[in-house]
Amino acid sequence: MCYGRFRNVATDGLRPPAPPPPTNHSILTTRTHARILEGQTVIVPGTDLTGAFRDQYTRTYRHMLLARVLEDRLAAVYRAGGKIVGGVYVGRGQEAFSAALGVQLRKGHDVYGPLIRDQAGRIAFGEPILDAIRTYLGSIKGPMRGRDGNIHRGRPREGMPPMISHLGSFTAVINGMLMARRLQGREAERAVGGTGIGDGGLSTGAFHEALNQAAVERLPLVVAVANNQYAYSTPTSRQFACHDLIDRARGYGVRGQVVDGTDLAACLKAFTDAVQRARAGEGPQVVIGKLLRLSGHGEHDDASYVDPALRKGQAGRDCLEVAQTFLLDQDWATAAELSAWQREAESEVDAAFAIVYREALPDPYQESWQALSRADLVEGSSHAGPEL
Amino acid sequence: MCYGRFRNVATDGLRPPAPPPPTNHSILTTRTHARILEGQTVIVPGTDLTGAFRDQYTRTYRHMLLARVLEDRLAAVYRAGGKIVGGVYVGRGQEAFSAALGVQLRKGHDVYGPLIRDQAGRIAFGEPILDAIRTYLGSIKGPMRGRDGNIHRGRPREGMPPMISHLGSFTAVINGMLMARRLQGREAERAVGGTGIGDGGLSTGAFHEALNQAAVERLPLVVAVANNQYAYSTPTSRQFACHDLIDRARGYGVRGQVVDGTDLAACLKAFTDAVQRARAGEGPQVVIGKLLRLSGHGEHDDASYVDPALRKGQAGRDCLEVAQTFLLDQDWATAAELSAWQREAESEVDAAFAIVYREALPDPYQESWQALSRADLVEGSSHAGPEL
Amino acid sequence: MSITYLEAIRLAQQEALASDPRVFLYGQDIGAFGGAFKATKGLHEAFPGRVIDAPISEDAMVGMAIGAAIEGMRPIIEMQFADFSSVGFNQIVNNAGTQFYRTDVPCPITVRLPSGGTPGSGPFHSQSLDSIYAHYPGLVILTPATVEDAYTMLLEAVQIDDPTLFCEHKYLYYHLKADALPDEALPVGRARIARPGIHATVVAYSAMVHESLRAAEELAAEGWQIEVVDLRSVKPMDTDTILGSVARTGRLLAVGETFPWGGATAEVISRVASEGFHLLDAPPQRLNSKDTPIPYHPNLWKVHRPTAQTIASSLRQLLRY
Amino acid sequence: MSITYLEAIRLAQQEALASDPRVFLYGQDIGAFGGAFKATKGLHEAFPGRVIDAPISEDAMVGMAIGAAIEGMRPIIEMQFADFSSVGFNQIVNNAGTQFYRTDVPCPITVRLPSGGTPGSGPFHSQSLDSIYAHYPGLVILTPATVEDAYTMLLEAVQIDDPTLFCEHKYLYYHLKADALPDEALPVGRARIARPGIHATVVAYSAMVHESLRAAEELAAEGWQIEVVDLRSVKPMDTDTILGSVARTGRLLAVGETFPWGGATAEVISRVASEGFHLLDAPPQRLNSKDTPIPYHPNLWKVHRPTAQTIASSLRQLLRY
Ligand SMILES: Cc1ncc(C[n+]2csc(CCOP(=O)(O)OP(=O)(O)O)c2C)c(N)n1
Ligand SMILES: Cc1ncc(C[n+]2csc(CCOP(=O)(O)OP(=O)(O)O)c2C)c(N)n1
Ligand SMILES: [Mg+2]
Ligand SMILES: [Mg+2]
Repeated sequence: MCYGRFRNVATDGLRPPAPPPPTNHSILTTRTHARILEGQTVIVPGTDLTGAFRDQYTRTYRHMLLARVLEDRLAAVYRAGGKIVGGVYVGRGQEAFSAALGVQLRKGHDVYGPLIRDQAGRIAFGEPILDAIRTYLGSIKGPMRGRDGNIHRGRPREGMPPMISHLGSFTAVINGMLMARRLQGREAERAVGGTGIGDGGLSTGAFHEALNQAAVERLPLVVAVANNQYAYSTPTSRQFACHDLIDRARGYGVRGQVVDGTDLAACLKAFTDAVQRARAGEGPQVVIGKLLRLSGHGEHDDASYVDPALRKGQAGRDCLEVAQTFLLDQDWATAAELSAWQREAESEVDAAFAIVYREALPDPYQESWQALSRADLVEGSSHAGPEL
Repeated sequence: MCYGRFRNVATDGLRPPAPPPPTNHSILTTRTHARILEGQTVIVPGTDLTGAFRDQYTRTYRHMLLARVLEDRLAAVYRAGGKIVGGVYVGRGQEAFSAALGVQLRKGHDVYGPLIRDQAGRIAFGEPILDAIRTYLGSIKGPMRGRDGNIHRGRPREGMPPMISHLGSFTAVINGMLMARRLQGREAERAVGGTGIGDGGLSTGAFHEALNQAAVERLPLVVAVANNQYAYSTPTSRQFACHDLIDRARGYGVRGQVVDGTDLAACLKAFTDAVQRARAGEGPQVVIGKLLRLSGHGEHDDASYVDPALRKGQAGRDCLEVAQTFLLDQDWATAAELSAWQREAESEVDAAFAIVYREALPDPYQESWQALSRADLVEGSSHAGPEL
Repeated sequence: MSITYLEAIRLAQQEALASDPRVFLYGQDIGAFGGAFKATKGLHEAFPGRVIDAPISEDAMVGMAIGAAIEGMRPIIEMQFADFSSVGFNQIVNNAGTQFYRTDVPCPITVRLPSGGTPGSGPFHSQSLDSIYAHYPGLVILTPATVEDAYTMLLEAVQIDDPTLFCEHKYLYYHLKADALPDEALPVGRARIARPGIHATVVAYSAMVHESLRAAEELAAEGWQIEVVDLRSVKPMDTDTILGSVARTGRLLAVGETFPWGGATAEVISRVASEGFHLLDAPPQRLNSKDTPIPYHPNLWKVHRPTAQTIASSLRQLLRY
Repeated sequence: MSITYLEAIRLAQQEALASDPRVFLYGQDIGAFGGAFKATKGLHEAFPGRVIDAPISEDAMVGMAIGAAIEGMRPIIEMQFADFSSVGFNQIVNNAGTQFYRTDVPCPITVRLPSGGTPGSGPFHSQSLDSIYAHYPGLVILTPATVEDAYTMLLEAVQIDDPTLFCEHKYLYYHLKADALPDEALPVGRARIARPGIHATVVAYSAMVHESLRAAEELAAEGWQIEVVDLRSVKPMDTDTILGSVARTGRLLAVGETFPWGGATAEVISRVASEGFHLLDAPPQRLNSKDTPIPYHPNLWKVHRPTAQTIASSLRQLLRY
């Protein structure tokens, strides 16, 4: 999203942002284990810990894991230089919150509008990781064909349009997709639209207008507000002044929940409820996740401005580690299984990169250079900039 | 504000919008009296009914009265045709709510950003009625010199900048004026900024950004939200979905109050409190007035879409009549005094019109046609449109 | 029967709603009220649920249209005044305008912009934004000057798969009348010779076509035959027709109601200077509104924009060369 | 000592803050963080309370600046990218731009717009909005092409009593260096002959000046002496210097990085065609970016905008005429 010079990662004793993972490590190192024991998953009362929930939890965990492995790799490729220009923006620390929404939505039926840090949600919704890698690397086989990059990708026809950079302006687009279904008389299908916004994006007029619009139209919109404590370098104290973001939802007449965004169980519960209510016709739902961006704003940013106390607190927990402990504690997975899943994710990412590395990059001489679908309305080449 | 063809006022049995007042009538006709008796002023507990309050109430009433007389005249001139083009936008029914804020602010010290229906607030703040008449008629002696019209007027150097039409975009300007004083080290002066917004304007992204900005900066801003039930023809049900607008304020971390906007005593109390708190450094304050626009959107509009039930309810009371009853009931004024004040207001308006009618209208050959203050940066005339 | 420009717009929307289930209307006060100008009068009742009142949220209005278009709808957005589209500007140029290029999925939205000056409307209810939007890739900008074009081009706008800005001129709403609506029309992208001539070409669009025609009339009395080209759409701009006309007359005046820096008239002059230089017998000239906000008072307003009188005097100078 | 274009911008802001108590800075992440590009690095500490982090609210950022300017301050607003000013567009063109004309009270705000393309930045972090803002009355549009101009023009911007858009080019941030900062400069509104020549004139601004200079260099090897005019500000535009140059060379190519329809190059061509027609020995030509969103991948990006290579080939065609 943001342009910046490449910088070395600060190694200042705090956890450095997104270090490239050693290729063959076990995910449960001693240090990791210690951290997990410090911060336990709070099991939300009433959570069904059997059957369907176990299945959903485990599936979602694996989406999170794949997102983490993929983004670590993208960051490493970015740092190595040459292949990825522009920037890499990861969702480290936000995978549970992101995937917990994505996994509730059915591709081909629901609508999903992922934002900057929603790699995990995208995977959970069903975006192939090839789309991500192709877009970052600019492959002409990717959905954006080198025309747009990194997180600015999507497939509108498959219910997942691409965001534009201007924060807040995406939400109304999701509203429109839901409105279309209503106008087409398809409300009985009970499709839902999920999307995200950050603590910073909340300040945009565009988001205000869109959430209000959804409330007035009582659209089945679910908004995941990822309060990761910072908008780039700006702390929430410079972004809003309300006591609790839940009050924002109330101001629109919209139902809100607050969850610990580092706890997958809590996130799944909240989004299951929100999506169910939206499907049932109860109108827009807001879920606010308390968490911390465990990376720089982009990989060019060392995030040295982040308050160390936040890193050490509940919001600073790594949701992936929290989920691992939970899986082990519940006996839903053994350490060996976790390692196997990790290796599977790595192989999947390896394989996808191997494919994309062989693909062609865009060729300006093959490019249509047409911004309109109606070719007969495109201005003659003499008015359309330099010829090749 | 809005362009429209001249239309005859519907005489459909409902109160027609803003009928031109008979010149020599007594304000307390039998019919008027009857209405007043139906809806009593609710005296807010703790209201000081003596001395200063009586004085303030009476003064504010006279501002309201002058605004009503002035706007009725402007509407009549508009209907007669020829002198006023474009439109006339009145604050009929909103005078108490508007003036109650304006009267709290000290010209030359505080900042005031009046909106469409704030003629009464303008008078209360100290804008001479000549400014209004000159702007409507386009006199070159007016503050806008024919360059802008009707309610788009102000004197930025005197703490009262003019709004632009784009709703919501004015609030941040008031923030900036307050911010300037802070940066100039003048916070000890405890100047306050008052401004307004309608139930429709609340939907704009611009207003959201600005109120949030004021909250983050803890600026001494007082926002009068005139919920007059309609934005042009659009009822509030198509504008927002929250249970109570007070929730909006909370969503910004801003203190809010709701008042009966037809009751001058309640309005004065609310704004006295809000302005005091803002002066004391408690940050932005929102006061929501429940009332009804007792006119068309502009004088071209017969407002036939207004729900008759609203006209008959509490919000449909005429704040001027309510105040008259209150003055009589409290023995703060006699019927004869009320009539005398009315005549004074009429004379004042007569006299002002007489002055303005003799003033020159803008002459395109005298006009500077320069949009920049730095004359040396103005483009040569050959690039600046048709020569005269 | 006599149909105004405004009524043609209303009828086109009625026709679009009646013939295409994908069409819906969204805008402030366009429902039961029928719109600030009554361009949607009666449509709310005739097409239940498809003519929808919007909150005062231009950004979200356009955003909603984009989403609906992606899902196969054909939204028509009414801005209450073109001037207020400045608040939906980002969605129009950055979201709608880039959609097809980025995703290969078209974005068929129509945004109606009640445009242009009328006496007493002032700086914020008078603007023409055609040239602002035409600057951006991915948008089609229609600027109808006649009742017939208002009707057929709005119908065509709805059928165009790309985001289309329909710049309808408020001054023409009531001033322009036609006896009947046409069955056929020039396609979008083709200019029209509004009046043939041999001594000079005036290229204009929207309300300025009529000022130019009046100027041509005035000059006819002086023996000059002025050709008036009505662009119909400023993007795409029909360079061939412009060049064809200049080939006949050798003289060019471009007239527009937008502000003078850049914009449609600069685009016309540049194309002719670059591609038809040898056709020109005199320096090409242009006439726009003045480089100030649009003034409120009619005394000022009527000299702020080009008029038949200033067009005629520019033409006299051009012919003297 | 070697000073980059970016450092010049930082130093100008430091100088403005130090010398004028009315100056303050407002923008996203510009405080302790020093800005997305580090253009305000260290200023938050050096000038406590005067370098203020804004929420992600471009509309309110500009609105706030207008109010502060009315009260006698000299705000500098940093947009994180020029592209995001589209969300503050209404405040810039309709509120700041009309303030003086409507009220006679000037509105001295400076809005810094990190502009222009860089590889990999894509459609929403690469735009140049100079031509959009120049279209509106009441605004001054600066487009510095050199380290020296970046410094002196930003200082001058703060002193100008009118709303000034400072279009700084991101590609030049690190690519351009100077040995020292100047003590004097041409006034705003005056163009500069960046390279003298006799065979053709290239009029350019911002990053395109450097592409043009490289093209001129290339053609020098072929025996052509190309004059390069650096506009420095696109509004006001220094028509006299342009005409003077065309009078010497008889040939004109206008080069800009904005989209092709309308904009600065059309304005240049139109002025010369209207006022300097007889000076031209060949049809004036222009070169802009292509009429699509700005593509992300460097392979596409580098042919989307004009480059030394395409400028040189346009010049060869122009000289062949
Ligand atoms: C309207 C707008 N202004 C500025 C930016 C530049 N920008 C990109 S991301 C970002 C911070 C976003 O913070 P937040 O919404 O909290 O999301 P996070 O990065 O924390 O996930 C900013 C300022 C933008 N994208 N859009
Ligand atoms: C951004 C914007 N969109 C549209 C308009 C046109 N408009 C002028 S007044 C109005 C209704 C305002 O309603 P409200 O805010 O409730 O104020 P009221 O007229 O009721 O006092 C509208 C839609 C505008 N001025 N600004
Ligand atoms: Mg954040
Ligand atoms: Mg209202």
